[in-house]
Order: sequence, then C-alpha cells, then structure tokens
Amino acid sequence: MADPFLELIDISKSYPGVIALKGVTLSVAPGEVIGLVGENGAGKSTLMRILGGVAAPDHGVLRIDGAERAAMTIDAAGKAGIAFVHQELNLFDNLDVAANVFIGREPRKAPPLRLLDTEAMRQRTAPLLKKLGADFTPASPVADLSLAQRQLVEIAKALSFDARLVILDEPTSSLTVTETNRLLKIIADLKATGVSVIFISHRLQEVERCADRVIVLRDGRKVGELTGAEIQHEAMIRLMIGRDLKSLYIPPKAPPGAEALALSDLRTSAFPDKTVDLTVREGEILGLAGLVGSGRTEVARVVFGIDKQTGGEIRLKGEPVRIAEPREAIARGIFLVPEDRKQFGLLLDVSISQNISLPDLASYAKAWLIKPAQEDANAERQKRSLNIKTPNVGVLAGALSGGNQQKVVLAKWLSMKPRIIIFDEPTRGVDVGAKQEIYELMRALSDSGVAILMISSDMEEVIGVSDRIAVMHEGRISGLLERSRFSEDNVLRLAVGRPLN
Amino acid sequence: MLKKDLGLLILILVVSATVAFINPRFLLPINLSNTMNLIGLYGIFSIGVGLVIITGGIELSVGSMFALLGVIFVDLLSTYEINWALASLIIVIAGLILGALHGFLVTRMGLQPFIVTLCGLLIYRGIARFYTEDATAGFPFGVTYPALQWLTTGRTLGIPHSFVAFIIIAVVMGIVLHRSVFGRYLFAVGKNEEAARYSGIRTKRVISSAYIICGGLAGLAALFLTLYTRSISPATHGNFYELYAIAAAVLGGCSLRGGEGSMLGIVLGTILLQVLQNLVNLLGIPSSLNFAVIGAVILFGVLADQQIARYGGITQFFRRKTVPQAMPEKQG
Amino acid sequence: MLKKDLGLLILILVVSATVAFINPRFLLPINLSNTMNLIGLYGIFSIGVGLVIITGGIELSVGSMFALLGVIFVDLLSTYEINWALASLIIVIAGLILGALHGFLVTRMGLQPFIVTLCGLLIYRGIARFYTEDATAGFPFGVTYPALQWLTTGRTLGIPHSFVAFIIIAVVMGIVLHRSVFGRYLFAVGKNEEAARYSGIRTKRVISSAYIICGGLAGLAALFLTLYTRSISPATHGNFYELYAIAAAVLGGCSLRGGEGSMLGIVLGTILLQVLQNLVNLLGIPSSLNFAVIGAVILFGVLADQQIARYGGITQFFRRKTVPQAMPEKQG
Amino acid sequence: QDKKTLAFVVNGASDFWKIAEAGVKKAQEELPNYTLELKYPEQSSAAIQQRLMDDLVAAGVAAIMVSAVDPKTSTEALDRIAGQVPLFTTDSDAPQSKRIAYIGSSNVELGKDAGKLMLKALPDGGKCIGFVGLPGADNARERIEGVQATIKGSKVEMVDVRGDDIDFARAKRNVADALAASPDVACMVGFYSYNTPLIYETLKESGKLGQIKIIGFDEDPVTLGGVREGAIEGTVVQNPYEWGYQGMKLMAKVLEGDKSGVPADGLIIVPGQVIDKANVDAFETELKSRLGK
Ligand SMILES: Nc1ncnc2c1ncn2[C@@H]1O[C@H](COP(=O)(O)OP(=O)(O)OP(=O)(O)O)[C@@H](O)[C@H]1O
Ligand SMILES: Nc1ncnc2c1ncn2[C@@H]1O[C@H](COP(=O)(O)OP(=O)(O)OP(=O)(O)O)[C@@H](O)[C@H]1O
Ligand SMILES: [Mg+2]
Ligand SMILES: [Mg+2]
Repeated sequence: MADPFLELIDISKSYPGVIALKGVTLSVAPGEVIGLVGENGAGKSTLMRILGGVAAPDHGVLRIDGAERAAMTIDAAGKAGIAFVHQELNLFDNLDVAANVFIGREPRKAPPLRLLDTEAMRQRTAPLLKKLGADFTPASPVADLSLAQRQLVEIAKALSFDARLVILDEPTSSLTVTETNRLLKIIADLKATGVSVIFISHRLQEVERCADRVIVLRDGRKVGELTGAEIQHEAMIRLMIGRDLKSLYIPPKAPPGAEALALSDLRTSAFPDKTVDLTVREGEILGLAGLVGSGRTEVARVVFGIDKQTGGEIRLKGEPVRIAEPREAIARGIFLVPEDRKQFGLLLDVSISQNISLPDLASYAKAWLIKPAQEDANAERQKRSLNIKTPNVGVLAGALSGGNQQKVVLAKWLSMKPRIIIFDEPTRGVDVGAKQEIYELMRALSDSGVAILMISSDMEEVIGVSDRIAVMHEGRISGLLERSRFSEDNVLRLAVGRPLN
Repeated sequence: MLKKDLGLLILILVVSATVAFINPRFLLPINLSNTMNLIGLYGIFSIGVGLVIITGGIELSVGSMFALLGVIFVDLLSTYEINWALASLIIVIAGLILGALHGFLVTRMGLQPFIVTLCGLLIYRGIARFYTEDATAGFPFGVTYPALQWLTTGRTLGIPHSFVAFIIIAVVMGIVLHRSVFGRYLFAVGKNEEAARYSGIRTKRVISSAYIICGGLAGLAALFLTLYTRSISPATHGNFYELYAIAAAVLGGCSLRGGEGSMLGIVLGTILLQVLQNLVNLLGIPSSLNFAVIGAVILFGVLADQQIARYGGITQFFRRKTVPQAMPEKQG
Repeated sequence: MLKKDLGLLILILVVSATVAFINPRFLLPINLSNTMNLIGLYGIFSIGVGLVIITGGIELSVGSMFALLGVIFVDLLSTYEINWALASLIIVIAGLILGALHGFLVTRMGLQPFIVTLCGLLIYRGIARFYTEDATAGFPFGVTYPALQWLTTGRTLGIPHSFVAFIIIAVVMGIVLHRSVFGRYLFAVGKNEEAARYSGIRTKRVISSAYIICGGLAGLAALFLTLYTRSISPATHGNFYELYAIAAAVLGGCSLRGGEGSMLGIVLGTILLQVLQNLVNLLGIPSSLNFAVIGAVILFGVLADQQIARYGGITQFFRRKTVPQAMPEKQG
Repeated sequence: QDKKTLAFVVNGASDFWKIAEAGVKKAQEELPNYTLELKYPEQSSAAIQQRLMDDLVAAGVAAIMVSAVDPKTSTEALDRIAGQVPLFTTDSDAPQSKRIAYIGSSNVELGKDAGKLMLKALPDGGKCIGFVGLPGADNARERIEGVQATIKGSKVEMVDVRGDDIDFARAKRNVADALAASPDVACMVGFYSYNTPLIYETLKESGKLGQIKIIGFDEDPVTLGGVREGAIEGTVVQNPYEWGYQGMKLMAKVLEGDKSGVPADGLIIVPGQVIDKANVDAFETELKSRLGK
C-alpha cells in the first residue's frame, strides 16, 4: 500500500462532560477505503469533523503531505482535497439540487462579474445524479425532496469535488439496497482512480463489502484495526461492544392477535390515484419495505394525522376513525417515530428530559404546573433502560450523537401507553448494539400486545426483525410476504413492481 | 436566573447608581414611584408581546390598539356613560378579540405574523382616527371615576397600582411560562413548530393563545394608559410603543427567531428602558439626545454583556450549550 | 416569475384599474410621473433592506439615517459650501460606513441585528436632532444646485430620475441577487448560516456586505429624499420609513426568517405601497383613513393570494412539490 | 445657595420654539439668579410630556411654563403639576386648570387673519385646499376654524384639508396629488410651518407658481423668501419670542411674590402678525437679530 498522505496523530477532543476522542491516530493512504465503525457516541463524527476542519482538536496534530498543522480549517480541508458528507444533512432547501451540489464553489461566467453559470452547474450535476440513480433532476428544489433523496444530493456533492479523500459519514442511513449498492460501486470506482474514502456506517455488511481496513472506536479511543480477511461482521461487533450479539430475529411469544390497525383504500396526496390496503395485528411486527419515495412515509404521516387523508378508511380494532391531528392519534395510542428526527422528532436545543416528557406533559404536571423532578426521574429511567449515552438528562438533545438522539425519540413514546407504534426508519444512524436493544424493545412491546408497523430501508433489518413484510411500490402495496417467503430477492422484486417467482 | 438576566440586572444597577450619584433626587420616593408607574404601564403589554415573540411570532399593533381601544373607552365612559367596570370589561374583551383575530389569521390563514400585525398597526390607528375625525378624545373636565382612577392611577404607600398590576401579571405569567404545561408548549412551538406538532401539541391553538393573551394584556394596558393620559390623540397615542415592547423583550433575552426568552428578562428589559428615560430627564440631558442616550446605553450594555460572556469567567459556564440546566424553562 | 410575484402584480393591476375607473385622472402622465418618483425614492432603500432581510437580518435604522445624513448633507452644501458632487459622495460613503458598522456589530460582535439597528434608529436620530438642536435644516431660499437637482429631482420625458435610478439599481441588484455567486451566498447564509460556513462560505463577510450595501443605498436615498423635501426636520424626517421598507420586502415575498425573497418582489411591493398612497389622495379619502386603507388592501391582497394558492387553479401549479419522473432507472 | 430653575416645556421639537428660546435667553440675561431651561419632550405625545414634567418636578424645578400637547383634556395632569410648583401655560391654554396664567396668542384669530389673506388673494372666489400635519390637533382645528369663519359666505371655499402626520415627503406628495386630482384649485393654504415651503416648492416644480395662490403660517425662511418674491400672498406669524421673554420674567416675579403681572382673567394675549411683501424685510431682519444669526 502507498504511503499515507494524511495523518491524524494523537488526537483528543472533549466537550463539557464528555471525552469525545482520546489519543486517536489515523492515517490515510491514496486509494484506500477505510471503514470507521463504533457505537453511537464513540467519536466517529467528531474525528471526521476535525479532519474536515469543522471542529478543532484539543490536542494532537494533523499531517498533510508531510506538513504538520495543529488544526484544519474548512478552507484548508477543501484545498487539501477533502470532501465531506456530514452525518446530519446540511442542505439549503431554498435552493435547487445543482446549487446545493456546488454551494461555495460555483462555476462562474463573465469573470469580472462573478455570475453563476447555472447551465454548467446543472450539466455537471446531471451525470452525478445519474450515477447515483436519483429520481430527481438538478433543477429540482431541495425543499421537495425526501430525506433519502437529500442524502443522495449530499453524496453527489461530495463526488463533485475532485477530491483525494471523500469522507462519508453514514451516507446510507436512509438509503435502500439499490441506492446503497450503487454507492458501493461508486466507492470502488473512486478507489480505482486513487481516491481514498473514509466510510462510516452502522450497517456493518456495507463496511464488510467495501473496506480495505476497518478502524474501530469505542468511547473515544481506537480499540482495534482490522484489515483484509479479518474484516468480519462478528469481529467488528466484538471490538465495538466487547461482546457477541445474538441473531436479529426474536420470535414472538404468542401468535398475533386481533386486527389492531387496518387501512382500506387509503388515499394520500403524494399518490392521489393509488390506494393502500394494509392490516397490522396486535402483537406482530409488520415490516414495510420499498424503494426511496415509494410512499411509505406518506402513509405513516396520514395515519398519524400529520397529512390529510384524501380517501379511504382507517380502522382501529375494526372501528373506523378519523384522525385529523397528531394529538388525536396519540390519544388513541397511535405513535409515530419519524424518519427525520432533527426536523420532526426532537427539539434540538431542549434538554433530553424535556424532550421525553413533551407529548405527555400533563402526566408530569399537577394542576398544570410541571414537576421537573418527575420529568427527570422518568428521563433517568428511560436513559437507563434504553442505555442513552449522556452524562445526565439535562443535556441538550442536539448535543447527543445521532444514535442517542434516536433513542430519545423512542423514549418519548415508550414513556406512554402505546397501542400501535409506527417506526419510520427506527434505527437510522443507530449502532449495532443499540439496534439490538431497539429490536428487543420492539419485540417486548409487541409481546405486550402492541401492534408495530416498521418502515425500513435496511434490508437486513426488514428481513431480520419483521414477522411479516409488506412491500410498497409507487404508492400502493405491491405484495405481502410471510416469514417463510422472506428473501432479499423477493422483497426487491416487489419493491420494483415485478411479480414474485 | 439566567446569565442574560443577570447581565441586564447589573446594567440596570450600574445605570441607576450612576444617576443616583450624579443627581440624588433620583432616589426620591416620588421619582421612584413615578418611574414604577411607567414601568407598570409599559410592562403590562411588553409581557404579551414577549409571549408572542417566544412562539416565533411578532406583534406590531399594540400601539395602534391603544389608540383604538382608548378612544372607544373614552366614548363608552363619557358619551354613553356606561358603568366603568362594564366598559373596562368591554375593552379587555375587545383586546382579546383582536388578539384572537391575529391568531386566526396567522395560524388558520397561514399569513406571516409580521404582515398581519403590520396591517393591524395601520388599520386600527386608521379606524381610531376616522372614528374621532382625528380629534383628541378625552374625559370632560371635572368628570371623575373615583374607583376606576384609584384602581389604575392610584398609589398605595407610594406604590402605583399600575406597577402592582404589572408585578402580579408578571408573576402569574412567569409561572405560566416557566412552570406550566402551556408555557412549555409556547417554547416548544417557538423552537420547532413541526416537531411540536409531531409530539401531539395543538400548535395552532398554542400560537393563537399567545396572540389572545397579548391582545388581552394590550386591552388592559389601554385602560391604564387612557387613565394616565386622560386624553387620546388618535394620530399619536401609542406611536412606537410596539418598538418599546419588542425592545424590552429582545433586551430581556427573547430571540425573534422564537423559542427563547424569560419573564424575568422581559421585566428587566422594561425596567431598563424606563430607567433610561428617567435618566435623560433627571440629568438634564438635552431631550434631543434622549433617544441617542437610550440607544447608546442599550448598545454598550449588550456589547459589554457579550464581551464578558465571550472572555469572562463565570458566565462562560452558562454559554456552553451542553451544560445541564442551562434551559430557560427551568429557571425562575 | 414566482407565484408570489405574480399575485402581487395582479393585486397592483386590480388596485390601479379600480382607481383609474373611479378617477381617470389617475392615468394622467403627471400623476403617473409623481407616483413613479415616489416609487423611486422609497424603492432605493427598500432594496437594501430587502437584501438584509434575505440574509436573515433586519435593518430598522434607515429612517434615522435619512435624518442624520440629510442634515449633514444640507450642512455640507449650504454651510460649508462644498462641491455638490463631493458632498454627495461623502454622504454615500457615510451610509456605507454606517452599514459596515452594523455588519461589524452583527457578525463580529455577535449582537442581534434587531438590537443593533434599533440602537441605530435611536442613536442616529438623536445625533441628528442634537446636531441641529432640533431645528429644521433646509437649503436657504432661492439657492439652487442645478446639476444636482436635475440628477435627483429632474425628469426626462416625464420619467423622474429617481425612478430611473431605482430601476437601474433594481436591475443591477436583481442580477447580483439572482445570478451572481454573491447573491447565491446571500440566500444560503439566510437559510442556514452554519451549513453555509461548512460549505466554505465566508458567512460573516457575506452578511456584512448586505448591511454595507443597505447602508450605501440608504445614503443614496438620503440624497434623493433631501432634495425632494429640501428641508429636514430631524425629529420627524424618515420616521417609520423602515417599516415601509420592511413592508415592501415582506409583501414582495421576503421572509423575516431569511433565505427567501426576490428583487422583483421587492420592486412590486414598493410599487403597491406607493400606488395605495396615491389612491387615498386621488379618491379623496380622508387622510385619517390613509393608513387604514393601505393596511386593509395589503391584508386582503395577501389573504386572497393565500386562498387562491390554497384552492386555486393556476397557482396550484407552482405549489405542487415536484413529482418525480417515473422510476425507470430504479429497475436497472 | 443653588439657583432656582425655571423650565419652559414645549410640545415637541420645532423651529418655532427656537424663537421662543431666543426670548428665554434674553430673559436669562436679565435674571441672573435663575437657571432657565427649555425642555423638549422627545415626541409630541401627552404621556411623554407629562412624564417629562413629573421628572422635572422630581429633579426640583421651581416653576414650569408649558405648551401642553393636549391642554383641553390634560387638566387633571396639569393640576397635579400645579399642586407642586407654580404652573403657567403658553401657546395653547388650559383655562380650567389651576395654572396661574396663560401667555400666547389665539389660533382662531390667526386663522381669521389667514382667511382675510385668502379673500384678498381671490377677489373672484375659488377653490382652496389646505395642508396640515395633524388635522385633529387643537392648533390645526382652531386655525381651520378661523379660516372657515372668515371665508363663510364668500365665493372662496376650502374644499379639503389633507393631513400628512408631519412626514415632509408625504406632505409634498399631498400637494402634488392635489394638483393632479383637482386641476381647478385656486389657492393652497399651509397650516403648519413646513407645509407652506413644500407647497411653494411643488408649485415651482410644476410651473404653477403665481397661478395658484399660496397662504401660509409661520416664518420658515422659504416662506419668507416666497413672500418677498410675491409668490406667496402672505403668512401669519405668532410672537413666541415675547412668550419666552415675558413668560420667564413673569414666572420669576411670581416666585418672588409679586403677582401684579398676572391679569385678572389670567390671559396675556400676544397678538400675531400678518407678513406680506410690504413688511417682510423688516420682519426678517428682526427675526435674524433675535436668533443671533
Ligand atoms: N457539539 C458538541 N457538543 C457537546 N458534545 C458533543 C458535541 N458533538 C459531539 N459531542 C459528544 O461527543 C461524543 C462523540 O460524538 P460523535 O458524534 O462523534 O459520535 P459518533 O461516533 O459519530 O456517533 P453516531 O454513530 O451516533 O453518529 C458524544 O458523546 C457526543 O455527545
Ligand atoms: N417533505 C416532502 N416534501 C415534498 N415531497 C415529499 C416529501 N417527502 C416525500 N415526498 C414525496 O412524496 C412521495 C412519497 O415519499 P415518502 O417519503 O412517503 O416515501 P418513502 O417510501 O418513505 O421514501 P423515503 O425512503 O424517501 O422516505 C415521494 O414521491 C417523495 O418525493
Ligand atoms: Mg456520528
Ligand atoms: Mg420514508
């Protein structure tokens, strides 16, 4: 392998109350694909933010092409050829796709005037989108894109740099297999042209498939490095969490009960001429698979009362209901864990404890006055049972790592009495250990009679966790699979609208 | 107490001490009592405007409401000779209705709060001026309303009742804002309306309520102001008062982006503005410089606060986002 | 053309047609020319304020700048008898400096734009009033500056030069805003400053530039306004003009949360406000109702726009989220 | 022993009060044992003026002379001040209050003078339009009332009075719009000091100077220039210099216990003056010397 052109030496970084990184050393050689794994809050994003010049280390040095420096700046990182896809999206939803891809380095025309060359931007964006298989155009406004589509825009942005190193911080967390496969192919192409890639993902399969070398972080320290054939699912997990994991699927204790939620001829505004029919039973986990933009989130939003139901019927235990507001859904015990936690799930600059109590404040209050001690006590309980990594529950939700934020969203609902929970991408950005905990939680909930609808783009998760799988294609349910017929191939066929064998 | 509130308190104390040192008459009970009266008058509606700002909205029409509600109030009392208690009730209810109208236009019709309340600013004053044909409305000479006057402009042990009303309202609204479920919803809606809706909060209702409370407090303030001036020139009565209210709220730590602010801050902001007015008059500063002095003190106060916070010791602690208990909701 | 701009244009046309129908003198060249002149005067600074709003800031001090720069300008010309071109340059540069100061305080000192410019509003007017001891500053009787007057208040073929200047500035700034890299950055910074910084945009510089441009345009507008009124009462000159500018920008689709707006919208917003003023005078509406009429038209215009957008036909087209093209690529 | 302070509180910033200030300064020269101050409220609002007076009393002034923003309905508030220090009114009176005396002129009389000027300018009658800052303010109402009383029954009529809220740009556009809306207007009356110069400028720009008669109030330099030029028929002025001078002297006397200067009805009327082409030069010279220019 070639000599490293980039080195991070003995990097430490702490935030008030947490040590995010402690003495981490990392080198990157040209044309190398490095997988970076670790539990939520292990410090992966922090390390990358230091490399990208967004955060400065407290201690340690960076060496680029032999030149040492104490800290990177965003400018310097750009000049050094580092392209960065942030874990949390950083798009401008008042601009179109091409403008976002080229933000900060727009092609110009009429040199002295520094006018935008919109044509060039769009022309140069189009092939990138094509490569990624995006279903939108360079001129599409970002405001109209779903989370997954936005993630593709971020990736396109990184690819548009003539970078020597591309950092991908959980690029696939909202992507389905098809897009992911395309991305892995792109990574291989980059590697072939001598570009290095740092790839962060909680989907270890992906890491296994693309990485030449895997670095494992735990609690801010580098705890291991795997190369070549050592890169194995189990080996990574063992290093990450210090123990082995059981298999994903936990069978239900009892056969599913009565119908809890039924949708018949349900119409949504995203696909006005398609209808959805679906039944979720008490005590089961129904997986809902499909491609990006197939309309799964839209169904969840309608059932939860966010969007207007434009037709059809929703039945709860056989009884037709109208849900006009999330509050009504919540009152009936229907909860939604939204896919975009930053926008819909959390108040980022509010404490964990207050986030958790928000949907059910009345029960922490006496005569409408809130008892903060009760809130904190409940939050502490949730913190322990979900294993949320934080010094205390007064910390702002926005300061948590992505996975821990997701657990806070879950904690909101688990503090209440659920009857039906819709999980929209429940483990987006959640580490394997925590994933397992969430799956166990879901199973425990379903065993207690809760009906669970799990929308997921993670094939491993859909197949590994569900009792049944419904697949959506362009706004309607294209098929239903029982456990015996679960396979990646069957799910994919239904997802693209082809019949099963 | 938040860092911002502490900074503001220090600024108020420094300004007051300076004034008292230069002109000890500042500390005369009558002067303090007069200043308290004005703090009460301006504070009552600043609290309402502050609540709206916390939800991420804005309220520009209070000054015009004072003109409109004021001329109606004078008319009810002196032309129609309605019982003062009933007339007062009508005015407060009218304020609530205007607030509800704003809330309706903002939440149900989806208009920008700035547009809605700017139109309110223009329309209410226009109606008030048209209604009186631009003439000053005032109580006839010699007519008195002893009970009403005692309630609004009276003083007990030198404490003006407007100030008492203000303090009571501030304490009640402080508890509502910082301790109650509704208050928590106000902050949540101001921080992220969508996320609040996903948590089952009836965001439209919460936002409307803020405008309604603001309207009601504006109605109440209109009563106090009318009895303070005893006459209302509809073209000028209450001009710029919305700026005073917004300035008090923003000085007190409310962010115009919503989701931030504290009742204590709003109270302190109001106090600072009134002490500054008093200062200009007491120190014999040319009144042409009045605004300049107020502006300069605010600017330097905020700047000093910022600089201390940036490089300073204690306050550093409060600025870190991750520090537990740094949440405004939790503090008094 | 954006949907919002289209709605505004229709509103302007409807209002104009109505006025012309009731009083055909609305269409007299002299009346149109007068209205154009005022559109030019108010439009020049509204553009600057609009740019600041697009970056997510606010600029409240333009009205006070007019008072301060205006009295200085009058003094430079009539007391110090400086060459008019030099004096004009000094005023525009002074505007740029004040803008730079605001930008500095907002970006480097981290103060809220509302506070900074509110203090500007207070301080500049205070200085202007102190400077002239509250006296009206005006050009002495009979003194003329032919070249300067021709440039600012002159008309060519009935088109007032203030309007010409406004259109030139609007076109240039429109290109800057919508076609240049700098304009793109203005939008980016207004939408998400953090993300813009991550993208390597020098956000502080971009925001400062917006304030500087705004200050420069305010300086220019101060010249035009001074020569229009020929005398300046520092206590009242330019009062509330910041509200006109903000209203024009917000009507024109700028969001006070930043990141949204268009030059065409700002231009149309300015036009609407001035046509409304003209309407009140031409239809002989009592001047006490002036503001009420303006407020009511704005409110109903915005409401109608919103309702049409919600249920309507044509504009529906503009609101629909882009429908993704089928998904052939996905099958591959 | 501290000097006693006498305060002259005006109703808002205006050049008019500069002349009164000159009178106050003159009085100061003759009253070395007093500190004389002229106070402007930062806005023309009753509440703010009231607050200013409260603060002055708190700061220990010995007597106040006030041009109340809203005298008719401020009786109570004025009485509260009058209960603490001797209070005098000027400019506009509050006859029912406990003020000691009023010194000033009568706006109705001034309006009548202007009406006479209009009749003289338009012997064959004609349509007039008035321009004013705040049409509802007492001084504006009284002036308009005086004009109406004088022209009643003649062929001169005042068809409209446009307000501008003391925004000069709006004041100027009001004139321009009036020209556009009523082509047959024969004369224009500027009721506030800045209205007349703005009428003059607008007519000059549209080439209507001389065709449309202008009648003004107060002594803005442009107004006086227009009078001298003949473009403005005449302007009606008050004598604030004397208010300031006589008023302060009177206050000092009263403080010293000499009430002989206060007439029985408490009214000291300083009459206004009509300035036309004939006396404009003399008037301007005197004004300049008083203002020390
Ligand atoms: N801005 C910040 N302020 C305070 N603490 C922070 C901040 N950013 C990160 N941290 C803390 O630093 C630690 C490392 O976080 P980091 O985001 O690097 O984790 P990660 O490995 O990327 O996790 P995930 O897989 O969940 O994304 C966490 O404990 C986190 O709470
Ligand atoms: N916030 C949004 N604004 C506009 N259009 C949206 C938005 N979210 C989704 N859509 C559109 O609605 C349709 C259904 O998307 P939806 O999010 O329900 O699909 P999904 O199967 O959940 O896919 P994803 O994996 O992207 O979440 C898609 O065509 C998508 O482009
Ligand atoms: Mg991370
Ligand atoms: Mg989805």
